[in-house]
Amino acid sequence: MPWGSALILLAALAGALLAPWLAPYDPDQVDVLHRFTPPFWLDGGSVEHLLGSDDLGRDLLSRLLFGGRVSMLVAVVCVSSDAMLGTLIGMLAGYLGGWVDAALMRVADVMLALPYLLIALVVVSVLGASLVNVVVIIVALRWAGLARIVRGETLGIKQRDYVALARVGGVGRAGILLRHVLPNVMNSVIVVSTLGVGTVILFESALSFLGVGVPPPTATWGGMVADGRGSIGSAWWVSLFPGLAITAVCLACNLLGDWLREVFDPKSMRA
Amino acid sequence: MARYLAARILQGLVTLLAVSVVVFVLSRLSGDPLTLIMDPMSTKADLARELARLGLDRSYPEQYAIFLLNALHGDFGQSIFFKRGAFEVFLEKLPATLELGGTAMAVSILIAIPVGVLSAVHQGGWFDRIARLAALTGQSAPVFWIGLVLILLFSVTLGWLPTAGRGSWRNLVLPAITLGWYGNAFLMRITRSAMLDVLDTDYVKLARLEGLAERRVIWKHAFKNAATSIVTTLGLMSISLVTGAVVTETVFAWPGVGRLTVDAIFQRDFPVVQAAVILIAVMVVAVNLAVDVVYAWIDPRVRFG
Amino acid sequence: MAGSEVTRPLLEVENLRVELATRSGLVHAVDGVSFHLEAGETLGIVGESGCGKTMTALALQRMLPRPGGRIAGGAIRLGGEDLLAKSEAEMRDIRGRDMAMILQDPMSSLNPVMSIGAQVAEPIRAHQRPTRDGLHAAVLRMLDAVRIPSPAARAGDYPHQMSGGMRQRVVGAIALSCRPRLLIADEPTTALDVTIQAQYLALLKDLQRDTGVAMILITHDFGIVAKMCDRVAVMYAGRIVETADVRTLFDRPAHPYTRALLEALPSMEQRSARLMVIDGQPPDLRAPPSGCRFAPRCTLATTACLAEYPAATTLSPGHVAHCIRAGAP
Amino acid sequence: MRRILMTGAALAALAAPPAMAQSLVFAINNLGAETWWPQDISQNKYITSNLGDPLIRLAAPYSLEPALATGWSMSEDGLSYSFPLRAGVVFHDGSPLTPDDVMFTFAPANVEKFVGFSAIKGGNLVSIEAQGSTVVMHLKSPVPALMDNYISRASIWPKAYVERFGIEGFNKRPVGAGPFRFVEHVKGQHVKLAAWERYYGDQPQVKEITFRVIPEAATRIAMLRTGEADITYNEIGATTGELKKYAMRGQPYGQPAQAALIFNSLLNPERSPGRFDDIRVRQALTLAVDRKVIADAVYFGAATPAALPVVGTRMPFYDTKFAPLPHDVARAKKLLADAGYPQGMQFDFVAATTNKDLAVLLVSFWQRVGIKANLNLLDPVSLSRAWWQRTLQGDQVMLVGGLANGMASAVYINSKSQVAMYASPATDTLFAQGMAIIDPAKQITWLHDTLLPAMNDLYPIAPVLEYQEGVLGLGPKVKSWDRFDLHSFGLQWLVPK
Amino acid sequence: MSAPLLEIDNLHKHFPVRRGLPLLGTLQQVHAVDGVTFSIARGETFGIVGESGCGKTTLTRVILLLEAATSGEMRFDGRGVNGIGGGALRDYRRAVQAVFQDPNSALSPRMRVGDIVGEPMRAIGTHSAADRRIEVERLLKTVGLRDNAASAYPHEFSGGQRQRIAIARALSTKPRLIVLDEPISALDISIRAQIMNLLRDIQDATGTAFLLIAHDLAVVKHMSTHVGVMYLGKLVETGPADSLYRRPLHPYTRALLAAALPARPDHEDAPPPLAGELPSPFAPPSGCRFRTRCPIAEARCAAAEPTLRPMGDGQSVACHRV
Repeated sequence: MPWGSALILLAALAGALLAPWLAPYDPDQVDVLHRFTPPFWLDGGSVEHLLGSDDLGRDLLSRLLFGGRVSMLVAVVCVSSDAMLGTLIGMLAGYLGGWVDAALMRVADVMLALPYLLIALVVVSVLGASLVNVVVIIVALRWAGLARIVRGETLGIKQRDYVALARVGGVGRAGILLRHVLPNVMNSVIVVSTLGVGTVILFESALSFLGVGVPPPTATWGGMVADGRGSIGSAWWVSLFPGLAITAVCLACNLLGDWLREVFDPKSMRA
Repeated sequence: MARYLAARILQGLVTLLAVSVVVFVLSRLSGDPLTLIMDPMSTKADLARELARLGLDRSYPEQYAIFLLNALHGDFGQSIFFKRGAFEVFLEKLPATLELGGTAMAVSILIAIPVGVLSAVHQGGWFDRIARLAALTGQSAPVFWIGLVLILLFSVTLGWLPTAGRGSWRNLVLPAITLGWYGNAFLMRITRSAMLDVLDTDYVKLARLEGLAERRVIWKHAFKNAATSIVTTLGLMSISLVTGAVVTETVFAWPGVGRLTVDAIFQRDFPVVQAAVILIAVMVVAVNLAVDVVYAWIDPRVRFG
Repeated sequence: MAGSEVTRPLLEVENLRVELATRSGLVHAVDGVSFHLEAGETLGIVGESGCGKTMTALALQRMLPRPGGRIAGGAIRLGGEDLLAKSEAEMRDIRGRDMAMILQDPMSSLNPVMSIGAQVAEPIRAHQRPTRDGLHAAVLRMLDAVRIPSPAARAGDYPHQMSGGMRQRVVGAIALSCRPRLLIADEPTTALDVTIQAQYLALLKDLQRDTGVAMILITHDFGIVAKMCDRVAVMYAGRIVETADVRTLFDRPAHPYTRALLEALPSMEQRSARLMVIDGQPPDLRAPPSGCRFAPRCTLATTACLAEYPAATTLSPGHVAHCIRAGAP
Repeated sequence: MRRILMTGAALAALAAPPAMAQSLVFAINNLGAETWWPQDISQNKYITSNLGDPLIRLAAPYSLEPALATGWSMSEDGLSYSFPLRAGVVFHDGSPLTPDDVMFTFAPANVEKFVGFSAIKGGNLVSIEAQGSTVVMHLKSPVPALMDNYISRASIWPKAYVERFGIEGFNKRPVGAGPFRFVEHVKGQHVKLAAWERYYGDQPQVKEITFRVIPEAATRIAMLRTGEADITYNEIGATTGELKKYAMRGQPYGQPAQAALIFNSLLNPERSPGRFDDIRVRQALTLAVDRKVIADAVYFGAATPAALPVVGTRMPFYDTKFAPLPHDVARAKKLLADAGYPQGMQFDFVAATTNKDLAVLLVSFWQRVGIKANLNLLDPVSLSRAWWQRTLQGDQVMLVGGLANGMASAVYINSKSQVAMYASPATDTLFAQGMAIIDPAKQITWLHDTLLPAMNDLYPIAPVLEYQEGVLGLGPKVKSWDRFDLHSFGLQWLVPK
Repeated sequence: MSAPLLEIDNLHKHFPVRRGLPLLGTLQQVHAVDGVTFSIARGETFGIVGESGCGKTTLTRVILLLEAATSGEMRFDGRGVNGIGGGALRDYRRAVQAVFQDPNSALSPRMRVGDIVGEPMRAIGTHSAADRRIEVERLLKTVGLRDNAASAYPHEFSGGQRQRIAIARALSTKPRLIVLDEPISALDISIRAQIMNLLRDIQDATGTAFLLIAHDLAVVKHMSTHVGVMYLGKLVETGPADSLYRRPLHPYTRALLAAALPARPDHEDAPPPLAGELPSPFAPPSGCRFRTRCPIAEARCAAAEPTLRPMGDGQSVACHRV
């Protein structure tokens, strides 16, 4: 299971990193005379556009490679920022307890009660759609879930003897959080984050669908699926290939996350 | 129990208050809607007059205080676009969303929970493998894409079901599947892992050692314990259902609050945006409260704790 | 028919072998264990963690952990019937009705979301098809039998509302509710406090006297063995190294492992400067040594001990030890 | 061009061919505010314009034709207009059209409540009175293009009905004198209209029209394929390919409009000269783009390259000497170099999300002449806000859909208006001069001789395309749509198969 | 006898618990430790026995300054300990270490053994990094672990070995008192003896005092010089181990000893020495807390609370009937 997933992710990552060298065309270069070229194996297709072209005649393969770059960059940046923010807040709330905990968790409650797609729309309409804004919004709306999980784990870890013993050994708060709590919540953080990669890519595609995703001409997989939906009946390849890319990467991340969950599960660690 | 519920209600109210501040601030930041309403040939004086009429010339704290006081009476102001009460506008669209969301949720519950349970019971078997893969795939494709593919397949190609709109149960099938898709996958996975945890406990082992029928062990002993996490998940699902509904309602032209709110956002109709987001938050908080109640009902440790 | 039942023990276990498939390899958790148990008798199985005593108990019920656990060989006969030949449905009938089990931790043995009355009722409902009133009466009778004060009032209580001692009594009530012939108690008092443990052991004894149930008591504590058992089997690394009646075992332990264990116990009588210790660790059951499994830690071991597993030496009727030096002075 | 007008009764007897049985479904993107009250800006014109008729309607771009009035006349000073009402017009509730209804619709107090209509608001419409079957309107100061901008936009509504049922009652069951009558409205889902049997004009050829709200374009196309819809709204961009593939047609409709580039740095009258002041730069931006190809790609062939800012090529005062600039990369590069940008240039490019495809294509063409435009998409409201309220800083270039409609084009140089695009003392003078001309014929001359030559200076913008407001997708059941109205939706000219 | 190392004087630890509605409910106090007085001499082992819920773990947490005492005095080496900070706290941390019951929970699973053992030295700053490594090696050797143990993770070791790691860590600051909270009860029999021997060897070699908490009477007897018996937050009897075991005075001590399992088979069915269970700590009985289960309780036991009285042989007992 993990090898297949790792292979998919590696391929996607390699495609993203090497896009400038692999892509046959500039991904943003339009060629209005060759719109909706089918993939090469279909009638009317040609090897010039291996996967065909989209509604503005842009090469789909090139866009797929470059789009993966942005999609995965967005996903990785969002997920790692969420991981940092959520972990920090969760650990502080769980370890410090008291009013700090109450305050942080109420804030988390608010984030969790907000219909996040709608809030993202409102925010984008205020700040304008841009790559940075989309990332900021996703991060701002997503940290709370992880913070709750980390807080719960921190509460458990706080009860462990090694934390008491660290205090007996003279270790300060920061030391305990950094060296005892953090390494032990990392499992959940990694697992949740792996699963988050797919969620972020899908969320970005929903924003694109509503017209406020990462703005064009920058290609993202989600944006490509959203743009291609208008011709889904006649030029299915325009939305199918980025859709498959999303599905493959999400699936790989989910499988990997599941696998990590099992590997990190204390029960299986014992065996 | 009373203490537990009182604490939850209190937390919920604090949450809602904070939501109202967030929404208010965001809606004011998004700018006034007058540019849409005003005639291109109107003058700056027209604009000022219109601002005053809508109460948008007051200070923000003042506007918020008025807004909050009115909201407590169920008055979210006049929709700038619809020229009617924003609350009324929201309520009109609510039944459609509840119908769709409720169906999607019910479908999820009816499919995901049994599949999750069976998957856990047959951990590692072929059923488990297929179910997990299906669930993972369901969580890996954009909702709108699934919706459009379903339309192409079942409406355009096969002609079995209508494409869009609300009407008979046949109209409900595709949107409910589309909306339920993600939650279904999520719920199935949670059910499976919760069941796996419970199946591993001493009391389930003991129940089997008592010679109970397997079905009774699974549903009476194991499932009821796993139900606590499943119910919590249902609470979490309610908010992602709103998000899914925004997209699904758009694809299937389902006249619900999701689409209403999206339109209102783009029209800067912030009385409606405020009403919608706050009322959605109210529903989410209420669902979570209901989850807490069900939780207490299932788990005596909470009930008597 | 009647004649054969007199001579036949209640439970016969012959050369039982249990294998566990784990991530890190196949564990030979139980590797050729044989013992028997008469009706009404109490057999103690003593050993340290990982010696296979719990796996033996689960194998008797054919309830090895899944996936991975399986009975690799041997025979188990309860009242003369071969349990390994039974179908799963037949086994289900036997479990709870003919034999029952008490697990170590009273805190996790009870279903947190069912009232204790309902849990006591479960095996009765499963095996006896009682009427509603009959079931209720039976539940109260069982709760009363395990000395739960005012059972009618407490039957509706949930496990978390009870102390550990009370919960373990409820577990006992569940186990005995269908009047089984065999009760397997796996470390039933480890989680209990000293005074509560004393209460619980006394209760078990009373119940055994009242019902005549035979008992397998799995424990690591020689104190419990001394208090409760008629006969003892000492297990080490998946095998029984010594079997004897309880007085013989304490007075004349024949296997060096048994002896070492008894001497490693601190005593309340005198404060000795040092305790006898057994150096080293038990062997890895993924690849158990071919000879005596205790030999690597045994102070008396010779090269002969490493060659092959020692055969049973019968020292006196019912006293058997697997040591080449057993019986030697 | 003018039709021979017959009385409603006579027409009703003549019409009603077998095709009357036809009923069509029209999938539109939204129903607006779901209100049919004419004073609301958010009323849905597809529906309201078919329910009610104005006194005078815009028949084709820049040409008027009588509707509920048989014509109009204006006083010398341009302060009084009289409209003789058509006889025998019947509202959908059976009541006849009377001057009272017109006076009610245009009562000064009522006009104040119209959104927009600024030129006849604020006391400028002094009074309206009946003289027999003729209605006379008195203004304080003249309003050029009164017919185009105001009269043709206001349907006449039955006074008695409105007074009896109120606005709410009216919204539940709107009544007018238009070609279609209201049948039913299911909120958020559909509105059904039926041909009005006693319509005074040509009897509609479609018996029943259902408007269904389908926000998603891909879904609308799917419905066109399944036959659940016969006409779909605004299928431009990617979905045009879909229409072609399934042998369905596109039909342009709506008002003429222009996609134009607006230079933010030029909007402020107190600006210091910037690079876009140079007409060579603006022309280079136009020359670099192959607008014919774009028109085909994005607008289904229903657009043409624009020649002049604001003024469309079909306007009556248009002068053919202003031909659209061709696609000429070499010249574009040369102009840029001449203007001092031999290495090309870079700017921020702001466009509405609705113009996404067009903007992307422009960016791509510019790239080939060394212009790097950083595209920033805003939702339409944000963009118009940014434009109207001058919230953008620096020298961004905006892509907006500019309106070009006769006299109205002069409004864009009025420094007092909200949307003043470009104003200076010189333009203020010109604006005052133009507004003083009331006679339509003199207006045309003035526009042609005075305004047109100054266009590129008055409007320092770069026009891109001329197009109709949108393109409709037509399914197999639709034969043709022989003409469109500008402010109304002209369903009565829809011809089913 | 020299001055005591640790003196505990009338120590109380109460936990507030809110019952009823949030913000409105009543605040109740759980008296987990309720007036405990004893002292530990240098180099000796003071054992505390008691059943779960008697407050012995809370007591250790207060002594380890993991919880603040509600009232009462603690003196270490003659100096007050309550509310200290800064250098004094660091000194106390260095002087007082602990070993807990569960070696799985006591060792951070994501740290290497060397880091675990060296952590107190690093935190208190007694050694340089290089010295620390050498010292860690020495400590691991002292507790009998293999040479390369420092670079391994805790899960690579058996329960007994993990407890050795925990002991090595506790020794790293050269403490003068080690709090041992059930140090062997999670271990197998054969390992228990190893650890008990190790602890006694350490005490012989370093003169470190132990505060030993255990429920196993034989273990306490084996390890301790002095013993205290706790019941529901109070010490009911203290004294030298030998005399206390030989001549238990408090009825609870007697019951505990009677409840202990026999070392040899005896099949006399003596009734269990104590009936009933521990009363709720929210509402402890008036007067003597043991009276509800006491076989010899009488009226005055409910009225007045007995205090610890010296009874000769160094034994003290809190009982009206002795």
